[in-house]
Amino acid sequence: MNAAEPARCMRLTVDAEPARLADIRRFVDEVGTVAALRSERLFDLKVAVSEACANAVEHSGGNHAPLHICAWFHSDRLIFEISDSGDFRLPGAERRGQAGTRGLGLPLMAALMDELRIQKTPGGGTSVSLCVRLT
Amino acid sequence: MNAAEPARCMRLTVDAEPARLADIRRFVDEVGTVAALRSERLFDLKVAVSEACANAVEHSGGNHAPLHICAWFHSDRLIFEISDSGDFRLPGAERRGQAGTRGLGLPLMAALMDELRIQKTPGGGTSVSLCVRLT
Amino acid sequence: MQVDSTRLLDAPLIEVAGEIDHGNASLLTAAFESTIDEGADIVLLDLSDVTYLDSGGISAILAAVRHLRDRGWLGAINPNANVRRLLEIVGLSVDNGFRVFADRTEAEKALGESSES
Amino acid sequence: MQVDSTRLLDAPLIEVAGEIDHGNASLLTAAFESTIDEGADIVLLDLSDVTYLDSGGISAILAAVRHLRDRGWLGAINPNANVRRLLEIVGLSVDNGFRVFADRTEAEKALGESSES
Ligand SMILES: Nc1ncnc2c1ncn2[C@@H]1O[C@H](COP(=O)(O)OP(=O)(O)O)[C@@H](O)[C@H]1O
Ligand SMILES: Nc1ncnc2c1ncn2[C@@H]1O[C@H](COP(=O)(O)OP(=O)(O)O)[C@@H](O)[C@H]1O
Repeated sequence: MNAAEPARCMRLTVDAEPARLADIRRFVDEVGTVAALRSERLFDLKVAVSEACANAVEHSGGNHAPLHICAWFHSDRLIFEISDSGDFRLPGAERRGQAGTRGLGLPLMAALMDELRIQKTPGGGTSVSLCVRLT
Repeated sequence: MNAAEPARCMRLTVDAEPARLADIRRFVDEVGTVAALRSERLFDLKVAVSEACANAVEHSGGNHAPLHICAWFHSDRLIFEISDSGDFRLPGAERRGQAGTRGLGLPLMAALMDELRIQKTPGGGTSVSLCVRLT
Repeated sequence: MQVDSTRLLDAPLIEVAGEIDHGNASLLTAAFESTIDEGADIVLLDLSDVTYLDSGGISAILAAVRHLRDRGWLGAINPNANVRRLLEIVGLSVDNGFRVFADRTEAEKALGESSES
Repeated sequence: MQVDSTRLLDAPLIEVAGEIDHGNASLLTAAFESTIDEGADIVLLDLSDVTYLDSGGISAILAAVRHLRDRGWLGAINPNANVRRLLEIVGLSVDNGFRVFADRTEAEKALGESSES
């Protein structure tokens, strides 16, 4: 993010559970309306945010650990940041066995978004940023 | 990147071919020596850069398209940027069939690096940034 | 999300309505598995009322396509523009175990051609 | 990279030296395939002289482990600290079709135990 440009933000904190993915999409709808996103781009963003949150839910480990979602409004782009408290890990052998039906999340996020960023939070945890250009 | 901090950089441009991966690793060795990286972190960086370059080679499409690699030296971190001229795409059905032996590259980059960033270059092309904290 | 199993001509037809995501895609997987276990070579999936789909649902579709590919196909009916675009991005539009139909009439025509051959 | 095929006791032993990457991993895949085609249940891979390994090589190892898992295992001998760490990161250290040995003596001991049982 550019330090010269303070950004407005909208936040959502939910329990890290698959059942909350629908609530998260309603939040993306709200943000998309505020940012006046085209419906096509809103759909892409909903999918990318869902993928990031589904991963966070799966890997955040602790039951009901909170999942933090923040939407940053910049003049030229919208950034969703999804933070969880689990370390980034590689899929285990069981997962790898599910031939060709897993491992779509990261490629899908990268293909749908203008930018995908995965950061290790110092002190543990993973933060995923999804960026959509508004121009 | 922080605008207030101009960064020094070292560049390498090679043909996008698997046979050049060894040259690319020698370049990472050079950069790592300049940045005084621990040998463990240098190994991680070599693997992550190789994965990004192998993907770029595989997806840049055109024969012998140039692959641009740039190492940015910041006071607190080292960033490798790998740019190719192909669009980010999802694996095809043939690839997905190779049960559990593909799709390691992106998760490995994310797991090994402090930050992984995948950007669409406006006008076509993909740029992958790999960040190692120096502190 | 709601999943109903019915038939179109001789083929099993799965009708889904609502949003398919990681939280509920197992219902779709179960519907596919029971039709495939019954020996179906061709399975239809009506997506007319599906407003959202993510890799949870795509994985379920990919697994069904993988089972059917060597002996038949999975036919998706009337996905909305966004869902169709997503199916293209993940490569299903060039998978020979997967077809997309604009409506049930088109699907019926393809069923007829498949049973002739 | 150099790949040699020899034996340790009754087991095929693949010795690799140098850097295994996406550009040359097919040589390793070929070596695995020929030992597995010959019916080996246990395959050894001496990594003592391997200085570098990326997902090209890891994929070759994963494919071999997948083939051997139900009837035996793949044993990696003396990977350097970085290579060993990478094998752990990709989850091979908890895969029951994969073992790591500090040296050939340790590997021989495990071969002896496997043939007893
Ligand atoms: N938030 C996260 N925390 C920890 N590991 C993650 C996270 N997101 C992704 N990963 C790792 O990356 C792998 C690939 O993710 P993805 O492409 O979404 O596919 P899938 O979740 O189907 O395996 C996951 O299996 C997991 O090991
Ligand atoms: N530079 C790139 N350009 C286009 N597509 C890419 C690029 N890097 C990765 N991809 C896509 O992301 C997918 C996953 O990449 P990766 O995790 O490295 O696994 P693999 O290359 O084994 O499939 C690739 O199959 C490809 O479809």
